[in-house]
Amino acid sequence: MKNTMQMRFLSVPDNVGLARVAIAALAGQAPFSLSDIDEIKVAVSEAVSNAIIHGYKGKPDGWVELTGTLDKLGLTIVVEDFGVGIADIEQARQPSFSSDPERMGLGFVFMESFMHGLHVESTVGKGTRVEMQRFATIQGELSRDAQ
Amino acid sequence: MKNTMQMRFLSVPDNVGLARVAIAALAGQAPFSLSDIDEIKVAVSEAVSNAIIHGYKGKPDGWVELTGTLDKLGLTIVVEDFGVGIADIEQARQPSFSSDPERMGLGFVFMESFMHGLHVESTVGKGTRVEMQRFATIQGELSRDAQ
Amino acid sequence: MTIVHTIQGNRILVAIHGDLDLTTAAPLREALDELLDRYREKALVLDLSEVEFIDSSGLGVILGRYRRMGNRSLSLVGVKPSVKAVLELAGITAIISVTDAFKPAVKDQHV
Amino acid sequence: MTIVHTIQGNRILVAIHGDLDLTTAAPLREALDELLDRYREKALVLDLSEVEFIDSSGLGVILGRYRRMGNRSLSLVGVKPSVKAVLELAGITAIISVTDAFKPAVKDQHV
Ligand SMILES: Nc1ncnc2c1ncn2[C@@H]1O[C@H](COP(=O)(O)OP(=O)(O)O)[C@@H](O)[C@H]1O
Ligand SMILES: Nc1ncnc2c1ncn2[C@@H]1O[C@H](COP(=O)(O)OP(=O)(O)O)[C@@H](O)[C@H]1O
Repeated sequence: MKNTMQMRFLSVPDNVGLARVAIAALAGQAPFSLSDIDEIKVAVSEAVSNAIIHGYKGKPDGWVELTGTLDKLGLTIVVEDFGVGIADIEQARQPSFSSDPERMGLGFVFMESFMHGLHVESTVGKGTRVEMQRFATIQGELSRDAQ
Repeated sequence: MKNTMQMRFLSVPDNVGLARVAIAALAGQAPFSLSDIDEIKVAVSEAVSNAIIHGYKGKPDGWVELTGTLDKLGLTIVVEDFGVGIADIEQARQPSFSSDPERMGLGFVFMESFMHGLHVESTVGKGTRVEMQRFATIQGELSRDAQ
Repeated sequence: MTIVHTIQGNRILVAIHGDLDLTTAAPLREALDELLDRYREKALVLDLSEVEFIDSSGLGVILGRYRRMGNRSLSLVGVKPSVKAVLELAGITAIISVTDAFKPAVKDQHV
Repeated sequence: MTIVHTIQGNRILVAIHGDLDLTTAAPLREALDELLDRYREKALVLDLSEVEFIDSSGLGVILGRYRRMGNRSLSLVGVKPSVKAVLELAGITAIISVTDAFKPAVKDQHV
């Protein structure tokens, strides 16, 4: 079940959907349920949307990098942009905080709720890197392990 | 409609499906019909399968690179591996030629039939690069162009 | 995404087909605002039975319409489990009426 | 991919669900060969109505079974247009009986 996919694409809104299907196909190789995969898709969608809207302020010529790694624990996803960066990460992660009055400030909340670990690094003027993990549920392996 | 996606993944069979859904999602951003997209998926599937089976001889630790570029003409796909390479490309492209008695030798035939252009470069011991194009059909633009 | 609207008495029924995300947020917002402006007295019902995916960009459009509508009623029908999970996490089910996709058939009861 | 087989008189009906490609070629080949060995006299019918995708790796499995079966009959039913296009390009429709997915309803004719 070990697998790695690395992807980069331009910061255009259509690529949010592209990122979702790629991660869903990768997650489909591991023992995730369909509803697990639905939740993982929301988290990826939020991180990639943030890179496009906030990181590159909607300009379509930035690169967004997406990495998905499967191992026996589950799936690790990294979304990275080389845009404006975040000055105050703690504030940015607060529920309902958004620098854009039109938006809801729920992106980081969704990433946190739907994944099992969220780590954000950012440097103003350099870019932002979001790493998220989702553990796979493996059942009924105990007796075999015990032999 | 200009867009670019670059992807790399390990040479495991499951990633053939991953490559297909990613390219299908990209192609879905351009004016391709569903049956166009079905044909594009077959071509990608053949090229990525070849990289895994032939390029890396089934070993799961090679990198396969997949690039998709949309422009106003259509979609260009590049599949590259860094495996054994092809000694005689002309022979390899013949219908029914396969170095593997279990296989049908139809991969290149499908790529050629389902795409509008196929270009293969390879160096023995270095790897193989397959470039394919599919033109989008744009209708009813004539009168506007004529103004 | 495709949007089909039907006027039914005092409500505007809008059937949405496709994912509600960053790509579709702007066209959806425009289409709904145009309808809300054209039919100034009517309630809005969004039929989400052909929506498989929603994220915070899509939610933002729905919540934005809710705020804009003041005391006109907004409701969501045909909501799939994957969409419901997102609505619930955002607390939207507490303020907007939400009807699930496949309601179990209720047998006729002869009381 | 999932495979469900049913014995119907002198034929083995195998319903396949999923994409037929490099990933599924080996397990499909093994499952079909096991059935062909177990029921040595029966014909094989592959129901592809739940197969959306096939490439040359998947085709190779079907053609390989055809060769292996000698004069036992092999046929494909429920073939979708996307799968049919690939079968036709490979010339398989000339040697194996193929029935399409949605056949137009034929009206009863009282001759
Ligand atoms: N990739 C990024 N680059 C720059 N700023 C970001 C990025 N991601 C998030 N932010 C900042 O964090 C804030 C909160 O993000 P989020 O919780 O996703 O809500 P929203 O996208 O609705 O604003 C954003 O408004 C933005 O200011
Ligand atoms: N990426 C590759 N690396 C090395 N050899 C290749 C590659 N792609 C194709 N070939 C060679 O070309 C032959 C023909 O390929 P193809 O037409 O796809 O048929 P098949 O995959 O059924 O053998 C293969 O059998 C192999 O010898």
